[in-house]
Amino acid sequence: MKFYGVQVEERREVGRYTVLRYRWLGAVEPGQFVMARPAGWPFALDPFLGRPFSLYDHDGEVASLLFEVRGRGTALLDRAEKIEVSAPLGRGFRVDPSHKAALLGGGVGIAPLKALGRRLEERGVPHDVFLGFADAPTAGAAADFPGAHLATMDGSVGTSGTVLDAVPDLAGYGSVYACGPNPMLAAIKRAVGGDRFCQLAVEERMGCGNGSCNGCVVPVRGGGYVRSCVDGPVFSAEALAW
Amino acid sequence: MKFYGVQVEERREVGRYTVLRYRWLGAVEPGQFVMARPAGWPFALDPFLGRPFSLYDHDGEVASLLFEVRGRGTALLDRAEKIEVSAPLGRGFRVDPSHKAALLGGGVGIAPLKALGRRLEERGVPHDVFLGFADAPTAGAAADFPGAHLATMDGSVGTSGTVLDAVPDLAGYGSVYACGPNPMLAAIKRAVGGDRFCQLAVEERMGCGNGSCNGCVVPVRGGGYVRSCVDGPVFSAEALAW
Amino acid sequence: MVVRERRTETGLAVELCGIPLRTPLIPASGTLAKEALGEVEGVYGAMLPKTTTPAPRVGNPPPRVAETYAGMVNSIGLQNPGVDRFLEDLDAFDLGIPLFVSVAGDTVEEFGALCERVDADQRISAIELNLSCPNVECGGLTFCAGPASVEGVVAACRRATSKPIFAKLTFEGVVENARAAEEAGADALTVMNTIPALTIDAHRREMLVRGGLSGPAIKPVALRAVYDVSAAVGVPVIGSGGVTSGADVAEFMLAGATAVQVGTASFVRDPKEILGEFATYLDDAGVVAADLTGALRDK
Amino acid sequence: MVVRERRTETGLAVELCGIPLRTPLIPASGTLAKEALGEVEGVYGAMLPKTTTPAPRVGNPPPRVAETYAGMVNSIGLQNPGVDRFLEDLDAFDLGIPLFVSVAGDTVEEFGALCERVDADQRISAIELNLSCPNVECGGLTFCAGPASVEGVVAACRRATSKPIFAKLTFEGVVENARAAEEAGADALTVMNTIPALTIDAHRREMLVRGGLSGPAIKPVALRAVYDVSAAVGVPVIGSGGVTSGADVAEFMLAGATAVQVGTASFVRDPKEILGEFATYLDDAGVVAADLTGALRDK
Ligand SMILES: Cc1cc2nc3c(=O)[nH]c(=O)nc-3n(C[C@H](O)[C@H](O)[C@H](O)COP(=O)(O)OP(=O)(O)OC[C@H]3O[C@@H](n4cnc5c(N)ncnc54)[C@H](O)[C@@H]3O)c2cc1C
Ligand SMILES: Cc1cc2nc3c(=O)[nH]c(=O)nc-3n(C[C@H](O)[C@H](O)[C@H](O)COP(=O)(O)OP(=O)(O)OC[C@H]3O[C@@H](n4cnc5c(N)ncnc54)[C@H](O)[C@@H]3O)c2cc1C
Ligand SMILES: Cc1cc2nc3c(=O)[nH]c(=O)nc-3n(C[C@H](O)[C@H](O)[C@H](O)COP(=O)(O)O)c2cc1C
Ligand SMILES: Cc1cc2nc3c(=O)[nH]c(=O)nc-3n(C[C@H](O)[C@H](O)[C@H](O)COP(=O)(O)O)c2cc1C
Ligand code: FES
Ligand code: FES
Repeated sequence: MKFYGVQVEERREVGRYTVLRYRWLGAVEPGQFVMARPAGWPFALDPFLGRPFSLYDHDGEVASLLFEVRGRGTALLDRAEKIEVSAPLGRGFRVDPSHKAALLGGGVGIAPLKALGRRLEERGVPHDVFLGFADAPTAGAAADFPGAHLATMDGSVGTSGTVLDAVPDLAGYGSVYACGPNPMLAAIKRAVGGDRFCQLAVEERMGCGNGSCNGCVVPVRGGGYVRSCVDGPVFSAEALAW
Repeated sequence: MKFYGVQVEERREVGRYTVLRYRWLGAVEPGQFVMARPAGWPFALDPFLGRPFSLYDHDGEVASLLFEVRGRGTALLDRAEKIEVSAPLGRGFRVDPSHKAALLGGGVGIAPLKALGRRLEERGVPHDVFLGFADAPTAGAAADFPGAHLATMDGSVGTSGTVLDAVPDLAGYGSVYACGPNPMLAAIKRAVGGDRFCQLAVEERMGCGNGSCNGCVVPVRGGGYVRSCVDGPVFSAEALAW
Repeated sequence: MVVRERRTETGLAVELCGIPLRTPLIPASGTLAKEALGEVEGVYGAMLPKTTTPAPRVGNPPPRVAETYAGMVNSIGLQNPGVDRFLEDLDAFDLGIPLFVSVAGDTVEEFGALCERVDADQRISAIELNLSCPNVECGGLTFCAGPASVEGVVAACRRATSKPIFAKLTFEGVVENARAAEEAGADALTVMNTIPALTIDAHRREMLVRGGLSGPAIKPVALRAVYDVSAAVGVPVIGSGGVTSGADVAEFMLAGATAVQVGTASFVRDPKEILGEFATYLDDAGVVAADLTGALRDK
Repeated sequence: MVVRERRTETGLAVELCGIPLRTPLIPASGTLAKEALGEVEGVYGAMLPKTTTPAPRVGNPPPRVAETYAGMVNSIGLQNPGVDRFLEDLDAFDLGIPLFVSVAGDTVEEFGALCERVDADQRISAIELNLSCPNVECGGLTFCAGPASVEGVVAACRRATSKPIFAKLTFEGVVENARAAEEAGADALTVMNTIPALTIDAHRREMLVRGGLSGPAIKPVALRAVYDVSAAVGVPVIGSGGVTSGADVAEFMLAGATAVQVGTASFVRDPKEILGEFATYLDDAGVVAADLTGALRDK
């Protein structure tokens, strides 16, 4: 996997999350991700593996990542002035131009929804954004999503409960796009049912990001596993076996 | 081993070597060394082991290291803005107040001679400094040693040959202090002979720096090995078995 | 780039069991997907896809990979479509360089049958026997633990094919197993596979991945195994384990390897950089790759 | 500092073979010199100096240590003044905590004699048998390779002393050797020692150090060994191999360890930090150290 050394142009915090901006020319599809880590010399040993992050935003010149500090990898990335990123990877969201869309994000799963929202704007597809968080501090990230409807598990902000509880009338949306923890995605798939256009962005642990290690698999209907880094990370809900 | 995180106050290049300055309060003996590496979080994995470096200079508030970039450890240290250093370690030079002294340094072995020279000044001990280098570029480090006599292997600067060749009359010195590669130290020991005060600072590969690993040993007269990090790095010439 | 220079191109070439390799680098089995072939153009001297088995294998449930200090632990479970489908799709791995395949069976018979099957395929120049995958219990450590079973498998494969056979060994008892494999007719030995390992998530108090450790962390262990094995056998040794830089490639060859496999490092670096560093090393040292093999002992 | 708090002090305590330890941490044999004892005040639950042998050993010529990716390879060669002198100087290691000693012989008889010798010494609460030093060929892998020799040595030591015996095992065949040691009467098992490894200086084209790999690099391998051994035997397991952080300590205990040794990490970190991180982990998790042992499997 080829990593490109880039300078962190800007670092800001939104809610409990960090947003890093870096120069990146070239096309990016909403829902695509990059492998990222702090820069090493001439290669990085700490952390050893890149970490997958959705491309949060991209204006054709500057890309950004939004992430939560979880372990060593994100902690080091959060401190870095120079980082290494792969080119955009994976299959992003397919867009259904013909129905009103609901965008559902849980926790850091909100990341891919920003670029997707813009894409829907461009295509003139009406859509609403629903974001679920653990509590008020993390919900602060909603500041980046004006007009979004919120839910928090502790009820401190917006609807009390999961992101699904924040959606008044799910049936009113012809297409659904979601990203978040697997249990949340499974719940959304159940709620949406099999008949509607529904795209889910999964977050599996990854090794390589380019299909080589078979580490990032998700179970698919009909049995077996597929690699979420090349066949995903965005899947049609009906393709997944959960 | 306890490492202290310190900011690199100043980085400069002298000849082919790098000099890093950092705040360090507390006593330092000429010939003592520190284990150093670039800062990690919360611990460093790359490089994993600290690297031993003589304390080049110390004014009671700011200490400095002079080093040559050899491999990964020094390459990373050379790039670092924040480094981790141990407290000063090992036994430094014992000073012979009663004889005129010759200070001999080879390559990065010049490092401990600066603090030693100052110490001799303070004690009013007359001394001359002789420095040996591979070639003119490395010999540029002599700029930090005004009045020093030089030798280069390629003859491009000063006397042609080893540092010993730069000493017109070794017999004229009642005490000799030297630091450099083992072969150079062995040659100096032979040249000085057994009858005079002669202190040699050795540079063995180290693991821990505090006596725990038994990795840094030098052979001693009477057989066996001693640890250069706690019983050295400065030894009386006659104590060494080479 | 350095590797483009004519002189270096030549300097990089080695020969393995009579097969000329443009460079001594080979992708370690299971670490290079066809989707990633575009990234490795010009890097490898031979191609080696993931191990195939008689029947399709869905592999182990996730999580399958976890990072460790300077390495990773994987438990893929030999996910593969089975040998029939594998051979149908094999053309995707045709980069105009020698093509090796890796096979694994659960029994001596299966190994033999796989080799017979592959023997008929003209596209394939050599067969690597995966005797050591630590996360397939049957085909792994238990089944292929000792010299006896290694000898049994290799002998059966020897009877089944005239193509060169590489026996890929695990670290435990590697020297004894190497001698047994040579005895039984292996043409080369791949040393070594991952080391059995385990990762735990302390905060969730749950096991993450029980599988094999790979990456820079295991390099010194693999280097020792290559050195000891190449001192004990006459057949060529293919080094594998933690190769991450051009200097690492040189170290494995100095230790006795004729060719070197790059696995985990290709997940975190552009393999072109590794070849570039190795080519620069050769230029600086003024030697050609073929001269390095075992040069440590000759010193 | 956290470890000073009364609650945590209590929470850190464990019991090993009836010996109460203030903390589950023990210095790994050969990694803590008396000169460095000042740095570790309050960290360890027991003291464990470097292995001693019947006669003095000068050890191997330098270079003896080399850094590797996230680890190091050492070939010290059991340098020590011999058991007589060792016992004379032992008071230097009296920190008012239980004192363990590590012994190694080249033969079964030597091991037995060493234990008999140590048995008489009231200062010593337990004996660790170094069955696995990979760089003393005779006392190392070759001699102590299989279950038979492990059983022989442990049985002889069992006859020679009534003090608790810890059999320190190497990674190869660790489960079989663990069962053999338990059979022969070992009171606990230390899992594991360094892994045989080699380092080479590619630029000088020379071998640097042929010895044992230690440090974070080997942690997942040691964790696997501790997990498998503690599942196979009834006696307590002492974890050793790459413990570098408080989370690492927790992982080893979750995997089944009753106590955990810190070796190489103490060269590159202040061990107080490791204990502090572990104490914080316990506070956050709301558990005491003793509850962690094997808690992974109980889940
Ligand atoms: C396609 C994809 C896109 C992603 N996009 C984002 C994003 O935009 N922003 C963001 O903050 N995170 C995102 N993630 C998750 C992110 O990769 C993990 O949070 C990160 O790898 C954690 O690294 P770490 O070293 O800090 O944590 P580790 O030390 O590796 O683990 C710490 C904790 O994080 C959990 N974790 C580790 N890896 C993952 C993972 N892949 N998915 C979920 N949990 C994990 C572990 O279970 C553990 O509990 C994405 C993951 C994938 C696969
Ligand atoms: C007490 C002591 C004081 C020292 N003072 C200084 C100093 O003031 N300035 C300075 O530049 N260097 C000094 N050294 C040497 C310095 O420690 C090494 O150059 C450094 O460790 C190399 O680290 P590296 O990772 O860059 O090289 P590595 O990748 O570790 O090795 C690269 C090359 O450096 C050589 N090397 C590695 N370690 C040593 C060593 N300990 N001694 C000699 N050669 C070595 C290796 O043989 C190899 O060829 C001192 C060493 C000791 C023991
Ligand atoms: C994700 C992954 C999958 C692997 N799959 C296989 C395989 O299918 N067959 C095989 O023989 N070895 C397999 N290996 C082992 C590698 O081929 C290689 O021998 C090992 O990883 C050590 O080399 P490395 O440190 O360069 O990765 C796999 C390794 C990894 C990391
Ligand atoms: C420099 C060094 C010296 C060692 N000496 C001994 C020894 O004398 N006896 C012994 O049983 N183990 C010895 N070991 C092994 C350690 O006790 C420990 O089991 C091993 O290093 C793995 O743990 P670690 O990764 O925490 O270091 C030594 C290890 C190192 C690094
Ligand atoms: S992360 Fe390696 S295959 Fe997807
Ligand atoms: S460096 Fe460890 S004993 Fe000297």
